[in-house]
Amino acid sequence: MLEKECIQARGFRNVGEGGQVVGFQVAFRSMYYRGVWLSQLRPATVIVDGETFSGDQITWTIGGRTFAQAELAQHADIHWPLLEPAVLTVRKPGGLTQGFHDVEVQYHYSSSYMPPAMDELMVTFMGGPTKRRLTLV
Amino acid sequence: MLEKECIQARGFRNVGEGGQVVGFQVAFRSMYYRGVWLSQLRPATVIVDGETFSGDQITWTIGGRTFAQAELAQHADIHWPLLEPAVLTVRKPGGLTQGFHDVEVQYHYSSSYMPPAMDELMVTFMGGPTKRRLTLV
Amino acid sequence: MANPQPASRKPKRGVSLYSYSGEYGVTMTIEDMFADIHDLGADGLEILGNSHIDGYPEPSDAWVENWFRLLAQYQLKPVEYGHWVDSRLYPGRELSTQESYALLQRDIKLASRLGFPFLRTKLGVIDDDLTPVTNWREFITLALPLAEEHNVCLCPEIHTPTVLKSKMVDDYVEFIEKHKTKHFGINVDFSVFQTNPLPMWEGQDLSTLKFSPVEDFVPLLPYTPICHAKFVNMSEAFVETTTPYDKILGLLSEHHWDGYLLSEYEGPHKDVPGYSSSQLRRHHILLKRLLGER
Amino acid sequence: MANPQPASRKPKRGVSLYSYSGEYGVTMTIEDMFADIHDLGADGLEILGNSHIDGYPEPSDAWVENWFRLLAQYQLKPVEYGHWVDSRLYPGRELSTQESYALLQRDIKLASRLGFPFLRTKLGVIDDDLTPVTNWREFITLALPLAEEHNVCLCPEIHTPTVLKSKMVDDYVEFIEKHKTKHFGINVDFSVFQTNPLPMWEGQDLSTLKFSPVEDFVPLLPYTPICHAKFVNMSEAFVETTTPYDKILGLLSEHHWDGYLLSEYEGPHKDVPGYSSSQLRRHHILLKRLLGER
Ligand SMILES: [Mn+2]
Ligand SMILES: [Mn+2]
Repeated sequence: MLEKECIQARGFRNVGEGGQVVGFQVAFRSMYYRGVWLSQLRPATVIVDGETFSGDQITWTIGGRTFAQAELAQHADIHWPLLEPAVLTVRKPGGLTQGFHDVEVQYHYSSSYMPPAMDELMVTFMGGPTKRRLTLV
Repeated sequence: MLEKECIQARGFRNVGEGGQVVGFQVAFRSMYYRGVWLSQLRPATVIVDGETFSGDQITWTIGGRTFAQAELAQHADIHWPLLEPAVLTVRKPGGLTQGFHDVEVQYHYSSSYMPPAMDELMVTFMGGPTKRRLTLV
Repeated sequence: MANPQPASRKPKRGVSLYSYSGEYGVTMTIEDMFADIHDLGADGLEILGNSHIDGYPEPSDAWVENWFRLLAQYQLKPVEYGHWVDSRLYPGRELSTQESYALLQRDIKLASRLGFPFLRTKLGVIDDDLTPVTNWREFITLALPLAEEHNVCLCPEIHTPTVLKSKMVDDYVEFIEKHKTKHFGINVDFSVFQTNPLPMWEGQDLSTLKFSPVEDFVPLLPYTPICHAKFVNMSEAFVETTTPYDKILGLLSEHHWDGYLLSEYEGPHKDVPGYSSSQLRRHHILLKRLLGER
Repeated sequence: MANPQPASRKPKRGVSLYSYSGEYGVTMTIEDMFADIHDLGADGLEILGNSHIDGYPEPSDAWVENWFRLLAQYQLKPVEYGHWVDSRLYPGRELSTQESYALLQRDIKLASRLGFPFLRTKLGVIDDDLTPVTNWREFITLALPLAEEHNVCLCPEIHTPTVLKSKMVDDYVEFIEKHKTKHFGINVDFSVFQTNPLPMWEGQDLSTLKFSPVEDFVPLLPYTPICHAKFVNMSEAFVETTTPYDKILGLLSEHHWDGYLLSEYEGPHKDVPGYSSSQLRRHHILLKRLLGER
């Protein structure tokens, strides 16, 4: 099942490549009541302990496939299901230190039955804050 | 999924037979951390709005099979799984009225690694009160 | 017991899974929602394609098989399938008529495969007044033959802040009359009748909200095969405190309207386990009383 | 990253699903628990047969297939299988030796089918001091050939209020020595080392609780293939506040004990979503630090 919070504690960990820690992952669920297409998503920003990551520092993994943020707009045929957290992989050589971290995820998406001006608003009204204190083992 | 409470709101309804309402059903989950065999169970008591039902007024349904309370002791080969609420069907001609009801289920079971004297104690220490206010539609 | 048959033509009771959106995937599965609705004695179901179908838009055969197993087990009928023509699917431009038609085709076929007679067809809008996209007539017209083939009816939803006496509703009615079609209609969401909405969003200015008199519903009944029985606050006395349910159901019964009322809970505390379910139970006590069901 | 290999023989990290018992079936599925453990970099797993196997004691082939799929996906090894010889299975009498043996046969075969090398064999007791049933030697002796055939080890658990220097433990050791068997052992639950237990049950008299000095563990290590790393309160400084983990793990490492430490959370708030998981994360930070894992 999904954790109730937007940012999931499960899935928070450093990731490696060829024996080196190259970054970390954080998973979050959509707080919207319907699944969206990847092209509805706008690039996300991740803030950890005050350090901001964005743009090509971040990739999205949904349905076992990984996408650069700049690619999202093309994929109107790939659906982000409500029941599946999206995994953000964030490039940060060395990863995060063991212990507590304050993690924030900022994301938004278009919804065509709402006024067009709302497309670029942050999703804060859909389920409260997207900050959470997580523990890295 | 199970509702967190012992007494489940789902499954609370009147039941009929041949066009007559003959009683009601209430489902509850085991608050123990392991499934038990039916022969470990002791007969349950159900109290609704102060009215007490017990003995052969109550049957248990587990795994699609229905048992008289007096039969439970024989069924050491039938397991009550943690993930499945037991359904108690209580005989009460006419059933319960539409609206709110205060429902209490008292049940207990033996656990052989605990002192034998504990077998006959009510299960109150395993997960708090087994009372709940339910709504009958 | 659970599900007495009405003696004469009158509204039927159903539930939209949207009601459980605060718990879906967190504390409730699809099957939990089905079981919950079964307790109400309701027999009609609305799902949202994009929300409730694993593998949408291409569910596996196993998922579809389980879908029909669950419907049989909990004695529920598929009634309405919610879907979207997301006109701003791509950033920076609107979908063409052909692209919109393609989305409609996809959902009409899937809804039909799952047994739904009605689709709640949510259209994209172009302004703050929620005016639908200018090409809606074109892609709906393209889709009508497929809707006829699958015997489904596409129903945009009329929802507050829109009122029943409005250009949007007039346009839909004119379209239906022009095409003399039974495959396009409207879903009236009872939010349009809310006389006393809850202050759900902080800072919202409630003084500007408009609502429709219940009487305005009468001329629209022939175009309304389905309703969202929107509710936001059921009291312990089994009264909906924002919307004149007695008047609305009185009017529907009087006119022998016999479509489905799909309960749609949109009040607070949807994320509190059991809260929406408990509101739905109260709502169906209200509906049963107003419909004369025992 | 997640799971570095120890350079020399030292304890390994695992988790008992018992830790999640307040959430299992309510907010967590089996797969959620596997995913949660995977994040810890732990690779060993304990389940309770009666709790975590759908269709117990006869899971379907599909369930078993999914079991091995989940183990592979989350890189977990089956380590210990909890089961019970419920001596008071029938009201009013104790199981015979043959009946007890039949229960053991059932669980040994199932545990082996699921890949477990160890069984946590919980015996029935006959008094308030938790003295095991008088015929335990008889039915364990009957089961030893089957345990050998399946290459599993049956391990009763030593748990507070029992202490390591006790007749119960002496009897188990004597049995092992007499049979010169590798298929019977003990599971030492770290509750026996709790110097400062939490007042978890209201009214419990803590002044009478006994605990074992960590040194008492040394002579038992050869008979202890597996431990319950019991914990009840991990602080924000990653310290377990009731149990001398530094001493225990120091002793185990010093003696090159290389069995699995199965984290078993038994503290408060197990029913608060995420609480047990968060305690487990802190516990594995502690274990990694004490084991010198990066
Ligand atoms: Mn609606
Ligand atoms: Mn233990």
